[in-house]
Amino acid sequence: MKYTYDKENESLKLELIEEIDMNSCKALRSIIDGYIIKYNPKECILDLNKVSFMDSSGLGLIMGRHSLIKMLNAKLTLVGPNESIKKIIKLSHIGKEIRII
Amino acid sequence: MKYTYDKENESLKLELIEEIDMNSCKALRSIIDGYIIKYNPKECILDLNKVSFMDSSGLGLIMGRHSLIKMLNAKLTLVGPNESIKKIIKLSHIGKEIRII
Amino acid sequence: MENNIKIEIDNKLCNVSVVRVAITSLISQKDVPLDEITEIKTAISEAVTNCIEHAYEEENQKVVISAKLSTIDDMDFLLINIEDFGIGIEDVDLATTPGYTTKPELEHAGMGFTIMETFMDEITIDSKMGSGTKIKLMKKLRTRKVSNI
Amino acid sequence: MENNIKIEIDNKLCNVSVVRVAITSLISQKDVPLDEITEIKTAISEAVTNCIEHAYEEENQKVVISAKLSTIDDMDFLLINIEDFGIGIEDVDLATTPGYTTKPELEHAGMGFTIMETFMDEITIDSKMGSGTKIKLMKKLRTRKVSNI
Ligand SMILES: Nc1ncnc2c1ncn2[C@@H]1O[C@H](COP(=O)(O)OP(=O)(O)O)[C@@H](O)[C@H]1O
Ligand SMILES: Nc1ncnc2c1ncn2[C@@H]1O[C@H](COP(=O)(O)OP(=O)(O)O)[C@@H](O)[C@H]1O
Repeated sequence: MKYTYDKENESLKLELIEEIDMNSCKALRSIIDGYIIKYNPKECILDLNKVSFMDSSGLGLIMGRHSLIKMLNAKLTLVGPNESIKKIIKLSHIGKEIRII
Repeated sequence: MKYTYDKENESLKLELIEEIDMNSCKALRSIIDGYIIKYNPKECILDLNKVSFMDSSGLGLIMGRHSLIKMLNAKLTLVGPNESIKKIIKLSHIGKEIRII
Repeated sequence: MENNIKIEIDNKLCNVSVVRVAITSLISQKDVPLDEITEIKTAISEAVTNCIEHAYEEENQKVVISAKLSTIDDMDFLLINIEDFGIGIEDVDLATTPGYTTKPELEHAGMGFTIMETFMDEITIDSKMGSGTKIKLMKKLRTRKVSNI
Repeated sequence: MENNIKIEIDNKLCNVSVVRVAITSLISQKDVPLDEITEIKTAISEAVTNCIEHAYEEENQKVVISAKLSTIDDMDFLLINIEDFGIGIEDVDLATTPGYTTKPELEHAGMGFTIMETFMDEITIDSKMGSGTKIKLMKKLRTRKVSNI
């Protein structure tokens, strides 16, 4: 996973790739949390531009990170979800709580 | 199928793409023969650079075009087969009769 | 005209993507728009993942997916059955409530059925406690027709 | 450790690529070199195409492919059975002769069995006139092992 930490803005950007399903989620979860805990950023940006497929397990992944990030008084931003992923996110309540660009 | 006809050398180049199996062969065969019959070239070049997969049906396709081209007193050249395709061609007797670049 | 495919997998999460690529390859025989393919893949992914995550306690159990692509009067339909032989669903109404999940600790979003309903035209759930669950999904494909002009 | 997948297809040539992608997806669970994946795909393509081209006269007949990926003592093996319930092969020795084909008019190269033998480690042909043909293919995978250094 590519990551960029912007010191000035205290923002951490993580670039997810390929398919997010229940199988890949388990590994993704601990890697993402590892970065968040290491940098304790004010903002965490999940870049979904390269994610071609995501099902509801990805929703669970995002919701879980959202909870963690809220506890750390930071905010979560999603960048570049494709149309089907956008639809899925909007189906759930986090669609209203998270900034999507 | 992309094709280029070089008038000066009377050579016809056909660029095959993607997967060559028994399913795609049936259409490929008549298109290739259509070009050959239209241009009646001295040399026919089959460009395999973009072919990621070919099984023995492709071998049948090449053998069939080889016979047609021989009858027309022209020659057949294969360009850019990947390693597995090269292996397949070499297994058959046309491996010795056709120029492979 | 119809075309049938049946896939039987072991209940391992790594096999969900095998099912996805196979069904994608099947649908690609028709000229279906990419976003529709993605949505169908997502619905199937939900149903198969559910069988693996919820139906069984043990390994080496089976999930069976059968797909039928059929053309009736110039319209293309995709019918998919996803079946397990596991514990079954006690309360289907509750299970299909958006956000309801029995595995929140594993970060399940509880949105599987909601996504299947949203992305497919029809869903039927047939479940018996102790003997398994069968999900039927149906979608009329937005096949691009070759115009004759 | 093992993983099993079974695919049942209608005898249509367009389904051969469905089988290829599914088996490729299965093998990709192991870190197998691309050229080896291509060779396995080719061998399977030959066997499945044969069932569709030679076994049946009628449509709506079945071809069954089952694949087992198994790890024994750190070695990975792929076992694939391809089975039809068609006419069977009269003379297996003749059929496996390089260049022999009963369909030269359809530009069959007669190299299917030769390619299966070349690209796999083992092939077994089990055919009975009137009841069908079962091909077993085996390959030890050149899996890249994660080094511990
Ligand atoms: N095949 C199944 N076998 C048994 N229980 C199931 C099955 N599919 C779904 N369920 C039950 O229905 C609930 C809701 O399913 P779903 O909407 O897909 O959400 P999730 O999978 O995220 O929990 C699951 O938490 C589970 O309790
Ligand atoms: N599944 C099958 N059922 C019946 N006959 C078969 C089957 N597979 C192969 N054969 C016979 O064996 C011959 C040789 O097969 P093969 O080496 O694959 O060459 P090809 O398919 O190009 O003819 C075929 O032409 C056919 O007569």
